[in-house]
Amino acid sequence: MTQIKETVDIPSFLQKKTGVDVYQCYQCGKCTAGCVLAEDMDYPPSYILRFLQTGLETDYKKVLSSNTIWMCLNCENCIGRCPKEVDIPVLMDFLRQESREKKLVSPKARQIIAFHQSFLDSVKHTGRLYEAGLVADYKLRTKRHLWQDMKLVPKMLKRGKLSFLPEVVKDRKKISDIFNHTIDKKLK
Amino acid sequence: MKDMENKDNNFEPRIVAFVCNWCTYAGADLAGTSRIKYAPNVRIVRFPCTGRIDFMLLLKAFGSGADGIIVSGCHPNDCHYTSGNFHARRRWIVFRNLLDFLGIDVNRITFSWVSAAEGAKWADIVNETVDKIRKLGPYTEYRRAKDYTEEAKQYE
Amino acid sequence: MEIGFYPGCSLKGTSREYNESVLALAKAFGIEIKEIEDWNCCGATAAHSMDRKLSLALPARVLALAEKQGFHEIVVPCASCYNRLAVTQYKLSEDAGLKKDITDSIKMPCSGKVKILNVIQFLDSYIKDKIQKRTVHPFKYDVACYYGCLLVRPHQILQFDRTEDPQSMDELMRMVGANAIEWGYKTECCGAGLSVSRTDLVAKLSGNIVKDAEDRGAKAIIVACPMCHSNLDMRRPQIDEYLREKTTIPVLYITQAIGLAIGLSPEELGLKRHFVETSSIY
Amino acid sequence: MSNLEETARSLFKEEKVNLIIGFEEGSRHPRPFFCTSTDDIPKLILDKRCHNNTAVYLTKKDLLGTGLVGIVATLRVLKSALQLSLENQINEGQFIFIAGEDASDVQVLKDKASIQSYVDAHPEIPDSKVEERLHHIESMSREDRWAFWKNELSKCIRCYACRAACPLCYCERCVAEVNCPQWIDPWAAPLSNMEWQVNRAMHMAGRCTGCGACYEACPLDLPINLLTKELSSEISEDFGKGISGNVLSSFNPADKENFFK
Amino acid sequence: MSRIGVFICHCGENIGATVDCSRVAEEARKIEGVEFATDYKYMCSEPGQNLIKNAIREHRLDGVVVGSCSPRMHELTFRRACSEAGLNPYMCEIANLREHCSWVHEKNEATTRKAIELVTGLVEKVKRNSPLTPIKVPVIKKALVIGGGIAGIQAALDIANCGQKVILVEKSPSIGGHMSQLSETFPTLDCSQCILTPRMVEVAQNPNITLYTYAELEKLEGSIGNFKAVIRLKAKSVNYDKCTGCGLCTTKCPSKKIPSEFNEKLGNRTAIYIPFPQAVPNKPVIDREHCLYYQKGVCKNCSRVCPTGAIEYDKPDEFITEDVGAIVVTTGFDVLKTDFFPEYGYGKYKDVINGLQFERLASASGPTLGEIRRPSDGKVPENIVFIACCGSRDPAKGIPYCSKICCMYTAKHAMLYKHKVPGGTASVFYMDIRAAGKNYEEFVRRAIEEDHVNYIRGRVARIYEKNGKLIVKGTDTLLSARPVEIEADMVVLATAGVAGKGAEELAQKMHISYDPYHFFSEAHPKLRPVETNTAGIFLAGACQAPKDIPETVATASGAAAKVVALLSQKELVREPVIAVVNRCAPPIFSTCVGCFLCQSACPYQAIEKEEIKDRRTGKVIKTVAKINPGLCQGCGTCVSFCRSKSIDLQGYTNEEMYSEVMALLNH
Repeated sequence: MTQIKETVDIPSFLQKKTGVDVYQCYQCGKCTAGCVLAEDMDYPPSYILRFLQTGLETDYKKVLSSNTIWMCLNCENCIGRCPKEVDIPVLMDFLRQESREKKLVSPKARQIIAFHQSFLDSVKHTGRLYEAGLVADYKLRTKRHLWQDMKLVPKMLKRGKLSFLPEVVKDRKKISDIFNHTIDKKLK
Repeated sequence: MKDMENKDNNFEPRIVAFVCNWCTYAGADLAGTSRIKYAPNVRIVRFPCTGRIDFMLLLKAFGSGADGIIVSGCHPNDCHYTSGNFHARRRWIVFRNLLDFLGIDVNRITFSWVSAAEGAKWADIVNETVDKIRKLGPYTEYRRAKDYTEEAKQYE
Repeated sequence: MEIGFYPGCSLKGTSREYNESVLALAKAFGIEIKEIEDWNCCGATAAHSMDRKLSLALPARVLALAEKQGFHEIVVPCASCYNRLAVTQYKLSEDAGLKKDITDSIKMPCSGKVKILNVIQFLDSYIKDKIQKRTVHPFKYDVACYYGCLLVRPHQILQFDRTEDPQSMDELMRMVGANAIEWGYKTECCGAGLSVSRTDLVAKLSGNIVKDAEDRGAKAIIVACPMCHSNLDMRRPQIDEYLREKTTIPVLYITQAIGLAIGLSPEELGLKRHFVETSSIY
Repeated sequence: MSNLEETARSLFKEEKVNLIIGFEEGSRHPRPFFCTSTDDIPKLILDKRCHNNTAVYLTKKDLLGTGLVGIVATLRVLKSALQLSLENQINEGQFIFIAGEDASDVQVLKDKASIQSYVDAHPEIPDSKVEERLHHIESMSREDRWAFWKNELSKCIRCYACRAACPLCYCERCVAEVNCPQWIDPWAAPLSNMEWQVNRAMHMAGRCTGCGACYEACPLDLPINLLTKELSSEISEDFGKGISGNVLSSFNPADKENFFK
Repeated sequence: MSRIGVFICHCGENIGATVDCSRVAEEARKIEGVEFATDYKYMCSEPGQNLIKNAIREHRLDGVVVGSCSPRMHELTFRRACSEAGLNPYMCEIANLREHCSWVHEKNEATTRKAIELVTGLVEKVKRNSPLTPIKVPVIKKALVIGGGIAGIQAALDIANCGQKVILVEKSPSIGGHMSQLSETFPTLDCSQCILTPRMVEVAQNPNITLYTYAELEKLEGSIGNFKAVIRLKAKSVNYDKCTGCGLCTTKCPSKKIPSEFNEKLGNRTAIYIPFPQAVPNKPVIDREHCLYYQKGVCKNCSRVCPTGAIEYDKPDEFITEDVGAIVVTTGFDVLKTDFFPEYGYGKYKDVINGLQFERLASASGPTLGEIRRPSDGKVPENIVFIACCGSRDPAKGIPYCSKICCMYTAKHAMLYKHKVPGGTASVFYMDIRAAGKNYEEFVRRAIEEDHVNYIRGRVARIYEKNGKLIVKGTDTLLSARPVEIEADMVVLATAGVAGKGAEELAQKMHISYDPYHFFSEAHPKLRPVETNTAGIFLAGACQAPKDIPETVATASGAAAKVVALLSQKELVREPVIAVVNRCAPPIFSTCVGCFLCQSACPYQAIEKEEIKDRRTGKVIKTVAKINPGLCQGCGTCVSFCRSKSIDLQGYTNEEMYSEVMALLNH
């Protein structure tokens, strides 16, 4: 049973933060219809929009703790076709941050985040992505089907697709500065 | 009504209302037929449309003893002449800027949209305006500027 | 005049062949392209999934470098990098406050004047007009041109081709003698960034793409994005597992296809590096 | 690119103009000069000091005679001319404009389009002094503003020099002369003076080109140009930049205001 | 020195109980120029009116102020009384002492003072009022109807049947419009042509109607009662007086592969053609773009076979001028073509068609003789999908408004399909079902309940073709937005209804206003739905906004009634409350300086230019504004805009209003 609106006006909060007006959505479902991962999401995109429209804290929590926001590939199919031009990808980006800051990340999404973190760490330290390192690092973070991708490694090496040594940016200080200035600032 | 000018203690504001025939005048009629009581300080002047209201009439009214003015017509898009009130709105936006820049007290002019169905709103508009003007007092400041002798008076 | 070159991380690693084929083509057509010095990763999906500012700062640095090194134009073969760079440039031009914020964090000015070319735009503006003359081994196959998401969307920012049923790749492929087929998955996502973390989903999404192409008798899938490539090529075992059938259709970068057509060798185009056997088309 | 003198000559010769309105040296400043024959051409000058808005003569039919007329046109003259043609007061083919800011470099403009593009190509530098005064007055309290203007305008002697100097005050019967009803008391008094200025400003709303001729003409140096200037800036603020010409006789359903109840 | 009479009405207790009426009269008597003042219980009663009349005669009053109820109540009554007593009615003003005074204030001094002031104000106004005579405009007893669809047909017939002459102009070779293309009509499913064609024939036979097909409005001048319309008669290349409509020419025309407009390009026609069998007039025209003779100078088959020698190859367009008193615009609407929709294949899939095309497929007179066969291979679709809101309610790519008729015709289409292909399955993707209308909801329910049409709530993301099937990717938002994929044989898009081509241009020709989507705007959305802002020009049908047939016919009859009312008068009598531009002695002639900025201030395009010429030489002295009394509605916006105060509004002149205000305050 939904209770009356809480004081926090979630729609206007979102509009302020992202410039996206969720009230624009009239629930035609076109985004969902075109979303390649709709079936695999906890809630398909149009559903997420509805949750956000109710303005209820409880629904907002549902959204932030759903795997949807992490599944979203930002393939932009939805916004490309939305008759009301509701920018779901931008919304998703913001919801992901919210979900991490509010510590509501869906357990189902842990591996995805783990991957993103491994990725960014690699970039943070070398300025570029060191794929071999990335995969290894990620596997260790998640301890999941270690072997699935490990099987790839030799093949990749054989085809010269993996280098043993990471490519490195000269001005590494600059890169870590950028991180401190942005993502790490928040997390500290 | 002239006598009220100076003894501000029981000051009765003099309000002139410039209204359009189709919405606000009819709205005021409705206030009447529904017997909604409001302050008797207002005198309604009937125009075909807010588009017809000359800005000079407002200045002249102030100059000749009005302490407050109401300008009211059809809501946007409801104009009997489709766009008279849009033209009026523009005119008032510009005019109000000018008056304010000159230091003429724009708070003494109430602009409003009152439809033929808004008898109650009309009564409120009048009452609010009367109260507001009662607080502001008579607009002698403006009338004193009428001629130099009046000018001199304030220094006596 | 020299064109700046931003390979991006994948072209240095998993999709080396893309790098090779781009450079090979440039060489063959005598176009000078020079790698942007000390470039960094654009942050890809990871960055903007995790932090908006970071996702703008990283590409911003690349753009700033390009400017500093005096490039007016840069070619960005990786669709993902291209998308990130273009979007960043747009966002900064839209919002002065944001621009200041970002340039502060990278400690470099970034006027946003550099022209960013994706591989198709690069081919269109430097090679297209010569292509037919140079074609020696017409690429006489039915091909399915796969654009993916990042090349054409978001349209209001990239302003490249049309979002639904794009044509630019098809057109190029026709010029080298191929028959670009009508098919259903031109712009459906392959799973992109979830390649490692949710291989199961990638198998499914890429699976549908591979299947549709094969069902329609395409002899090759033509791509312009390393992520699409690695998902359609490297992930083929998982794909076959998902489809419960053995698919054999090779996945070529458009640069490789054109390369073959103008007579470059499979080796210099890195065709040997693929996981799915490519010999069927040369 | 050519100089004033030879342009003037060719106008007399090629174009058969029988009058060129320009400037000549005056006792203190350059002053308007009606050049009617080639012999007078040497008297013609043009430089930064020529700031009378001679567009005011464009609507004075009795001065112009019937034939083709040339006019040495500074930016302000051209702007006024554009507004005048918008208001059907002058027509193409009636005047030839010798546009420029200095005698050494002038160009001939004949049609509205070329004048427009010339004006667009020469954006005006906002007069910082005027801006300052505006902000100063805006920052005053309402009462102080009233006191300020009442004091300023109480000096007005109603000579109507402001009206005479303004190219856009071309009415054959000015509202100030209308006597039934007597909108504006004809005698000079703070209030009637103010009423006159209010009318002037309102009538200029959206039309004023900001040349400041009214101010320059005022024998008492009353800052009446600020009134029109203020309105112009408010107008572009409220109704969007670029909007001009007939602001008060047009509208936009989306016009924004915050004071209607 | 004026002689005003003041009459204060008690209105029984209504005014009398609150306002001291006798004192008001008494005070009024003191006002300079007031000759006579009195109060009375009921002024509007017979004796009350007589009191006024007698006073006017006895005291030779030249102005009257009645203090009574609102002028909106009895102004007319009292003004009539005055004129009966020989006083110009516009010399009578009403002070509103009831609605604006006694009913809204308490009984006290202030209230009575207010009453006195209101009266004083109007006394001063009346002193300055001038006698006005109603404006008379002669009316030409003939109407012009533009557009020969069902709206135009209905309007023309209604007007003609009231005995008025009508000119009906249609741009295509036959009247009938979109309705003639329809198969069956909702919600009754009766055959469209069966109900329409008799009307078309009626038009052809009605002696009061002159029909111009293949013709367009070229130019329009004048104003209400006196329009001058120039009409372009496009060259038909066939002499209709000689032509018998035998149709032999059409059978012999070699260019047979021209996509037929009538069949929405699903069928072909010849270059010389009659658009459809029941066409009115049932005679051919030559489409010069496709005729071999005009393109290559060869052939001439038609003239060779024509038994009456009716073919006229080198006849140019003709122009005729018609004087009319009123105009009805019924130019209808268009629908978006399928190539408007990117995600649905940019129109490249033959079997994705729009609603109007489906009508042709379902129509017994259509290219498939009423069998539902898909365009690509003529196969009967077993699985058909209908998509509502294609372009409608789509601000991003289409238009934001609702096209209103799609919900109903989609239900109809699905139903027709199920009736014609009993085994087949029909699905409808929709967002909302808008079935407000007599028997509409029932109709839609029937489609669902009896014909088992599968309604799915959700928009379709995209359509692509795979081995001969159209894959439709949609979603079911009612099942937690579950994705739905349908392999369809044919897809019908309910494409948006938009304004007809050239609507904007036509509106500008006629000076009528139109909305951002180029639909024509009515004078008042609620109270004047079939009138435009330009007096004498009326609207009907889908040129205002998408409309269904019942609504279209209703507006058409409405417009016709308005026209007949107008034409039934010998001359138009209009309130003299209109603006006038002053005229004065030479050399000024008028204080108007002709800046014409007022033109844009006028909502009715009533301000024209007038050249004042020298009597002898005839050369123009000056050009000044002139207000067309036929068009001016008396809002007075131009008056308060005019800088030189050269325009004034009769009945509300500057002087009158000024004096009223001054009097109110200085009393």
